[in-house]
Amino acid sequence: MSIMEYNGGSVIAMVGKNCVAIASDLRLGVQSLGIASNFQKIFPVTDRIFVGLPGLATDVTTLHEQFRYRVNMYTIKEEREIEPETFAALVSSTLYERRFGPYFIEPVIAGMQRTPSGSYKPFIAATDLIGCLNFAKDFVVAGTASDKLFGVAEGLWEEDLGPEDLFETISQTMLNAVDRDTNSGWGVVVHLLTKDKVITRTLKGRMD
Amino acid sequence: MDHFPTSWGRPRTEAYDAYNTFPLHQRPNPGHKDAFAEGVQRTQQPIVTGTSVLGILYKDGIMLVADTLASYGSLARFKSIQRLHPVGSSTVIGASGDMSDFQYLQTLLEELIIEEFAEADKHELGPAEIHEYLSRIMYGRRSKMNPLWNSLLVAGKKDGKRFLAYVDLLGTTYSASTIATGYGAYIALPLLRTAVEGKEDTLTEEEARKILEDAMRVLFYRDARSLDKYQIAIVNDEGVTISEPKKIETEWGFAEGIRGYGAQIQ
Amino acid sequence: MQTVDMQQLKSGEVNLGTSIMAVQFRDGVVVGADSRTTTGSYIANRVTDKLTHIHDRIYCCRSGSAADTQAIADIVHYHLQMLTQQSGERPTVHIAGNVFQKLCYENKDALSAGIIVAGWDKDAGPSVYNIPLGGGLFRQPWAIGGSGSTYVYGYCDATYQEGWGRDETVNFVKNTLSLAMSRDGSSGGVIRMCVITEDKVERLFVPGNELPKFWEGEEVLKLIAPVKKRHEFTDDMAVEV
Amino acid sequence: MTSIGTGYDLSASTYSPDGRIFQVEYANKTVENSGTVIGLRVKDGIILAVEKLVHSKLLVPESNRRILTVDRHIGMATSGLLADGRHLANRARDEAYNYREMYRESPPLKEVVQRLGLYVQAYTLYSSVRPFGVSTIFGAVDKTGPALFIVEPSGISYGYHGAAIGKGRQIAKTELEKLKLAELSMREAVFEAARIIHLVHDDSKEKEFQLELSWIGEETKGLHLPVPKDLCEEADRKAREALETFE
Amino acid sequence: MYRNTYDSDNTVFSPQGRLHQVEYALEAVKQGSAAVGLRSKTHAILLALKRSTGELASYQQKMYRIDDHVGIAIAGLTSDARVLSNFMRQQAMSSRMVFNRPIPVNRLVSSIADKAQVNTQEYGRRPYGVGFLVIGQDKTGPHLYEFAPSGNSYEYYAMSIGARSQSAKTYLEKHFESFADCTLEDLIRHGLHALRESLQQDKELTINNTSIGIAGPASVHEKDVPAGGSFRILEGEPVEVFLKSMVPKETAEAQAAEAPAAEAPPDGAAPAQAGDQDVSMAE
Amino acid sequence: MNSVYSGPGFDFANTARNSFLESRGLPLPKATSTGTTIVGCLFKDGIVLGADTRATTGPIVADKNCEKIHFIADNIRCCGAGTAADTEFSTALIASNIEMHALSTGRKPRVVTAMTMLKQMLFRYQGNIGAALVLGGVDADGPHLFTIHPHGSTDKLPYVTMGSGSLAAMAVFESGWKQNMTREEALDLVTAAVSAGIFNDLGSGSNVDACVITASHTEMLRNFVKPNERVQKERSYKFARGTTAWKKEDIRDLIITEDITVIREGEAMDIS
Repeated sequence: MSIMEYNGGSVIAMVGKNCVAIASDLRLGVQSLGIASNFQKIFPVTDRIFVGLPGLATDVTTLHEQFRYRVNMYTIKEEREIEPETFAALVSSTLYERRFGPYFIEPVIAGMQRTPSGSYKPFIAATDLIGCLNFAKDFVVAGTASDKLFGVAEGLWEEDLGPEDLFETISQTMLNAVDRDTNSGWGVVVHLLTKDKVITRTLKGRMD
Repeated sequence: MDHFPTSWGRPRTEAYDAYNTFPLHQRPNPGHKDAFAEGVQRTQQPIVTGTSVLGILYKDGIMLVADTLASYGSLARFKSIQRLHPVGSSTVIGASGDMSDFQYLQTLLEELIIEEFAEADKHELGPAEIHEYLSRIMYGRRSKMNPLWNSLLVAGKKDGKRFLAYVDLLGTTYSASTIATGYGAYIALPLLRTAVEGKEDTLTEEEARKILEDAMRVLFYRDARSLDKYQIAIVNDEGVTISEPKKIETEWGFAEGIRGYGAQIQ
Repeated sequence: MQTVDMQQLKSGEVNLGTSIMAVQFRDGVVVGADSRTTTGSYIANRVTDKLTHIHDRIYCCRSGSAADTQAIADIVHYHLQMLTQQSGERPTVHIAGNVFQKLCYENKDALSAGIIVAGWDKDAGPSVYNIPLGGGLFRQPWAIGGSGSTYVYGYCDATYQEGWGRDETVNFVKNTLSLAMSRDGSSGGVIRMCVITEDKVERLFVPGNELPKFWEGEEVLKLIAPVKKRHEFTDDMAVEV
Repeated sequence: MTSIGTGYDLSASTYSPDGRIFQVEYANKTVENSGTVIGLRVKDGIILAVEKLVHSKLLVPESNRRILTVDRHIGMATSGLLADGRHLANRARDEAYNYREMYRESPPLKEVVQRLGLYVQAYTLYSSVRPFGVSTIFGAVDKTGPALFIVEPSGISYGYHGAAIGKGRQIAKTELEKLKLAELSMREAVFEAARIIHLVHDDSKEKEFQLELSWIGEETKGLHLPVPKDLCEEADRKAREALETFE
Repeated sequence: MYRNTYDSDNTVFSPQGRLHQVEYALEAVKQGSAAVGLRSKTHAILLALKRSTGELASYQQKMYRIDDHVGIAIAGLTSDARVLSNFMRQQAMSSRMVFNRPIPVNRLVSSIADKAQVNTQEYGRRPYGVGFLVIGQDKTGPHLYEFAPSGNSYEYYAMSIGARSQSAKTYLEKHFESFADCTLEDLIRHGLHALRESLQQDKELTINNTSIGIAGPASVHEKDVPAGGSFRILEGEPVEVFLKSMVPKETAEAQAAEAPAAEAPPDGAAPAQAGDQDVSMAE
Repeated sequence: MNSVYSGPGFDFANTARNSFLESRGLPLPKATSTGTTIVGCLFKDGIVLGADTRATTGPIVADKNCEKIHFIADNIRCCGAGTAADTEFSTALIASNIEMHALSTGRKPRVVTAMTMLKQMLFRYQGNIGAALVLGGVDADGPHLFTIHPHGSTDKLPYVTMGSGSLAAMAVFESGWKQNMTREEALDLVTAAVSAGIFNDLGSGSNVDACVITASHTEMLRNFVKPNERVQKERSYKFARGTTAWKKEDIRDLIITEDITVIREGEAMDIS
């Protein structure tokens, strides 16, 4: 039982055709005891960027505020909204700054990256607890059910999934993975991000 | 076997009296002690050790190679030790790890071969049987928490079938067309695999010899417990032959111009 | 007396292992070293140059932790460059020795470095200083160091004589290092030497396949004769000749 | 044989009034009723030959070997109770093992024979056991060179140039004494041995016999091996011819 | 002569150097019903006459499977047979475990021979009262051995033990040269003929009192025999086809009268000719 | 909240808390490490660097196609093995310092400079920054190739390998390297070496990245060889729409659609 599993929780982000999705469970527990089934782990950063923060609950809130602060400072200095790729670097350096006393969080970033031509390209990334960035073209996972998520996602994901298909794939991945992990579950929320809409759905899953 | 008449009329059990020289009632035999009875014995640690042994299959049979060094920690202490041991006329074993345990294994195997010779019934222990026997010995000792600190390659050819297998101090056994123990598994095996896999039935003796010589040269370059003197054992239809020690030809010319570790140029 | 635990290297740290040597003779000094660095018993670099240039006529031989000795040598090199800039003349070997000692002595709990400093200067002519693990400074006519040195103390004590010329000294260094390299697993590769005299520094190189050969053990004693035919048999006594 | 039926000959631990242990003598009787075994110690090795009586033509010829191997360089052949012979062979192998286990070299024949003598003699001391009904010829080539010994049921053992036990031992002895054994080579000795076995075999008695030969020495690089089939047959044939011309 | 004083203990030699107790033990073997063994180049078989104490009783087991490649037929004290066959099974299993090798049949037989010898030499023990015919296949081909309680063991081409085994032996001695090249079916037929010789006057071989042990490739009449031809015992119904292949007794004598080598084609019920190459299937 | 301005370098604030948690029996989790096979090899007119593309968290493959050849300068690249974040950030830090150094000296950066910066930083942290690097580049005085170990020791060699697959790769180098190789020979040897790591070492896998640096230009050959392509999946596992039941849905439209209603006709805007 490592510190990362103390409170439980898992997050996954997937890329679809001109859309991204990020989903997380809603459980907050203390080792085996379940405390809350509405613990928010995915936070909007901008209209087009979401960050999932599975790991030690106290660090979830601390980091969320830290990122809000640093993104606001960025927005003020740069006079423009931060892009997903830049935000990923921000997350990474924030964590690496604590290299020898790290936050126990494995952040997952999902967003729509503006391209020079003005259109939007899906972007996902994840880092380990000390900020090692991992840009993936298919999906990234984190949290106590990461091993299971890897397995299910590797099987189910395919290229160019439309928004609604991506929603089904990410939901089934999350639901089936958390069923095999005691520390994650108690409800699932999915954020589906296309270039012009954000759909947030709370799934009906097992509550055991 | 306790034949002395003084213990006749004593108890008889199959466990320690193969010749059943005693009648039926039971009497504890003072001599025989079971290792478990003494409780857990200390596990050993290797003192005088041999480094990698490599083995490959080739067209006519199998080939093992091992250098002739027995190290004493970092001291290259004994420099002309034969780590390849013929067993009967169709098997050879190569040993790395503790050399004292290997010498013990050699006597065990010699006794086995003499017993088979004494039977004189045209049944001879081949490589597969020797490997099975060694696996039982190694697993037995490991189970008594007093392992024989070796990893062994057992190789041979019998009735036209080539055999190459591995057994170590835990009793782990494994068979393949290329095997290496110790550092050889990290450094030599990648080379052996590319050179041998898929070509086991076409490699001639010269090609096989060259492959192993290359691997031994690389091991001498990178393994700090190796020596530039090695022996090759071959088992084919004619039987077991162990070569005279051969020297490794090394190449150092490119080192001459190197200066310092960074900025230094003189 | 608590024996010095040579193996203070942290896990994964690159170990110079090493056989290094410096010998003073009439007109200068000869420094020499093997070329093997290891991590565990894997040879990370088989052609290392352990003879590190400190100044025009001062070289040092490094043994122990590669990282520590490189860092120290870099600092001393930098230090003596500054000194030369400021004093306008070449620093003496004695000064170099002391700068080395200061670093090794004051950080003895964090370092594991055995360094031999040798060179020529106009004050003392040729001189050799040995700085073992604790950071003491010892001047010697000849100095040996590194894990290989333990095997050749006897040979050196028996062979060294005063008043040697250049060639005898070079041979003495070459034979000593070759003997050490053949017996110590942490030493090997090639022999690098440097002859430092007033007017020049001459680099010498002995490739690994041309090292002086000593007793290599008889041909492998027929411990167990190869069984060629089914019935060939000889005595099997494990004797090392 | 004054003491037959007088009750003094019922156990190995009983002396007859005239100081004899009859059970040992009876054991020797068993040996005398059994097929002849001879051994020849020659220049470069030793030969063992056995007159193997064939009690049924259903027997598979090569397999029921009477000559056994004790160590790589030691052979033995017994005459008398076959099963007792095998027991002694196993014991001899254990003795050779013990020697090797302690000294890690192969045992000289004298050492094995002495140890076996002690063992056999022990079986002549107690009433709870009977003596071995076998005499055994041991042959080997060890550090001292070729060596030949006989161990009898009483446990005594002597070294020989030529040895013979079993039914035809008397005739065999006289024949062996005629030979200059020291100069014979192993091959010549094979023919001599075959001849003697054929000579001692008395055809009148209905039993048919098979000649079994083994040797140790230069020819076999010091190993105890059966004499090759062709040489065996040649020796057998030559021996038969020699007999025809002889009568 | 002098028999009675020298035949009570197994540790006593008679003046002629004989061990009467051991000889009496051999007699115990003859108390058992007959068992016959034959060997060809490809097969080794056992045939045994089973006895039953009465209509209601079952037939006594005469054959034991020792290992995939070894089987035995016993004659004599069945309890002694159990002790020795268990020891043989343990030896066979240990060879497979230690060397992963089927035990060479000769070594298995020697191991019980040595065991038996000890019982002929020590006071307070009696020799075993059972004899075995052991058949098996190993690297050197099929084998047939006889084990006697005296500690002697021999390898034969054919052999019989137990009650009235002598008459069976004479049949075997007459035909054994031809056994080597026999097919399995011919070999069994010869075996049954030999076994028949050991029958008492009014008795005959039936599927209840005859069991056949086979080591070697399957016969045409056998189904689902593993490839290697491991040892199996045929009893009851499967024996019927072989019994029918027997040549009736009278003609067998007449036949025996002719030159033993050539098998004269018998007339009468059994159409199958012995020794004929392409033997047509018996109905 | 700490002050707005936080100084450069590592922030050790959480160390006390973490050691407390660890003492409570909650061990620290593993950071992503790159088991890795990275190699470098000198040839006639430059150097070739090679690396595999697998990143692992303990036994789990975190990234199947990560980049291990990092940018230091146009003419200098650095492959990293060991703790992924450490290699990432130490090369990024030195890359930025090198750029500053190049700007202040007005010269193309030298490989030795980058090597010294890296070694001194790693030495300062006594091996706690777990970066094992292969640094290569071509500068004013020719091609240079170094290895840098986590404790700060460096080696100057014509062919080098690092990482858990370094033994397999070095075996290929030791049996195939020769002086003055051509560009093609060097590239083939590097590919063979990295492949030896990929196929024999569990910590390395997926594809071979290569990078050829010569005096004139630097060529990054991303996924130069892809020996472990995933085969096309036998079938698609797309779910039927509506498979997943959800309780709540909230849709936020990012495009604000405005319909402007003009209140007063024709009045011009007041411009001053």
